[in-house]
Amino acid sequence: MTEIYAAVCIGILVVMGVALARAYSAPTVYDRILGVNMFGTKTVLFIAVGGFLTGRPDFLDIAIVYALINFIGMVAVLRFFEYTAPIE
Amino acid sequence: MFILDIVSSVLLIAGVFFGLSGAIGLFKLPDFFTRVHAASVTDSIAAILIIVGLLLQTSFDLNTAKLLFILTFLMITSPTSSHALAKSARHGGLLTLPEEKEKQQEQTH
Amino acid sequence: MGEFIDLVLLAMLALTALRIIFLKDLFAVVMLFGIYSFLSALIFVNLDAVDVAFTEASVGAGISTVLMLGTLALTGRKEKENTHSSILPLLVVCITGAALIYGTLDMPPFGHPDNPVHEHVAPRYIEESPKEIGLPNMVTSVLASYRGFDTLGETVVVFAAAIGVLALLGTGRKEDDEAPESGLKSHHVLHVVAKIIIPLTILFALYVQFHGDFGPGGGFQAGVIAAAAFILYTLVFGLSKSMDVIGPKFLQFMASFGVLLYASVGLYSMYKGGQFLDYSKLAVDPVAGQHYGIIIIELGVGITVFAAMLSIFYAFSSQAERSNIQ
Amino acid sequence: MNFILDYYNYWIVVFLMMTGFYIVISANNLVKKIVGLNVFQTSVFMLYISMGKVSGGTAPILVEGVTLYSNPLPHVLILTAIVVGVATTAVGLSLIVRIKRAYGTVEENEFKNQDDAI
Repeated sequence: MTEIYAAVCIGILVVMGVALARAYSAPTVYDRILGVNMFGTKTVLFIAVGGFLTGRPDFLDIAIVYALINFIGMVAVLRFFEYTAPIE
Repeated sequence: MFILDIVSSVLLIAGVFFGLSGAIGLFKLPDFFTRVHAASVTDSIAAILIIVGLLLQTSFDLNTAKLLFILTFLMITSPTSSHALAKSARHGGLLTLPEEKEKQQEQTH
Repeated sequence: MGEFIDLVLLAMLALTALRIIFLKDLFAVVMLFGIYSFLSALIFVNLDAVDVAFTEASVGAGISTVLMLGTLALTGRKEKENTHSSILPLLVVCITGAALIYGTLDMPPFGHPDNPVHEHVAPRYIEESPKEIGLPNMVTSVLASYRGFDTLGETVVVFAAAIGVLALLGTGRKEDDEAPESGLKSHHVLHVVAKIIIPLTILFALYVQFHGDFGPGGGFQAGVIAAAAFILYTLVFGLSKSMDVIGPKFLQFMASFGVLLYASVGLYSMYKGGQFLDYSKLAVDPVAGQHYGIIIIELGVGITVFAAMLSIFYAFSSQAERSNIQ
Repeated sequence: MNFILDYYNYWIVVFLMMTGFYIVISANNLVKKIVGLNVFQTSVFMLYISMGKVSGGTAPILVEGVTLYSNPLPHVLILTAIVVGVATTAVGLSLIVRIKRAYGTVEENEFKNQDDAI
């Protein structure tokens, strides 16, 4: 099973890298938010699989915190985005 | 046990496959709203497959409960954030590709 | 495998930091800073520091990002073109960096079990603390018991920071005039989902608070997570509704109550004939005494951190709403 | 290869530290300066946690059958440092909000010019 976990970890790392690349250079600000959000949900999965890979899956609490903070960060971005004037 | 291992491996790898396809879509698709679709595919189906794959590996204990909690949480929040983002983008004046073409045609006429 | 993940994540972290330099849109800078915190928390997990990762994910990525976004709403999101030449700073940074890199060559190699850091007090904590304190989580034992005085100081610092912010920005007292309409008012899906998420979050905060002795977690993290639940409520339903639930006056009371609770445990153990914060004297059995002491002081920390973080957020949020009216 | 693995973490830490330092001294906008300070601060956390890691060890939460744990002491120091870090960030940000209200700008050279004009 360890090989499968390792392969899945690497796969998720690649997806995280792609999301990160989208967050670095995005055509619109919404694309950037999308990249950040996708990065957040992928890290949740990464921590879950990584816990099983290292044989101590009792650290899933951190994955829950990630999911929670990711959602709150997303709402905060959308909320404060409307206060700030758009960039020209 | 052996069958469980195979099933969960298949689920995990399928999850990674969907994640990768969504990642490609994030760059390849033409306008913002289709890209939201690509990203939300990875958020929903990939998360379900990977977490169910891990669930099969737990003995029935606290970790099972935590994984189920994560699954419910992601199932509720990630479609919501995709929806809220798309709605904000719409309010912010982003157009879909056909609409943009239409606008360009109107300008050229 | 662990080393490989470490390499990749650290490279991502370095790239993110580099990207932050060149971005002019401050909104994007703050979002990338959120990613930076998330990534560093992932690295902490990979380096076995689960408690630290927990804190960094909730405090660094959550509260810092939300506060920075709130500030941007007040100050504008465009960084003006820099008129200074950037050659002198670059030179300073390169020279300092080269000196530091030269210095790292004398550091003990990464991860070696015989490094000086692992020689002195750490083996004692690892071997004795499960017997002396009776808790599986050594970080909680060291944080709350061996270094309890230090943690009291940190709690006071958080309390003082909250006072500082309130002194600078005002207490965010509730105003009865028309609350400005939030754009999220029209997001009906968000309203329904927030109502489902908030109770789950508070439940999770309580779990983190009381399970911190056995797994990652504790008062600092639980306080922040509970504050995050109310921050979500404020963001979705508006500041005035949130202040109806927990008012700023009550928060100020809670913040000071938490610190007092912590300090009074110390005084009580002195009254029982021990040193300040010597929990062994709290019960007949020293290990049981340690348990009582740690649970109570973690509760004090949790209450103070919750109240301080939420009042800081209220202060920023009321500033943003006020400037939105004008 | 071993040489690189032994020092890679420290080099990245130095790189992050210098990135944060560069942002602090070269940025003109105060909010960006605060971000730079936070980048710097996180690099210090990374240094401490890297020093506490033991290869082959596991997180310092007792489980049966494991004898090699990473060092818990740096974790304790950094855990509290993170919370204090966000508290000081909050104070810094509220100072920025006050500066914006007093001067109408958060660009360093602009409010310096206003000070000089008086």
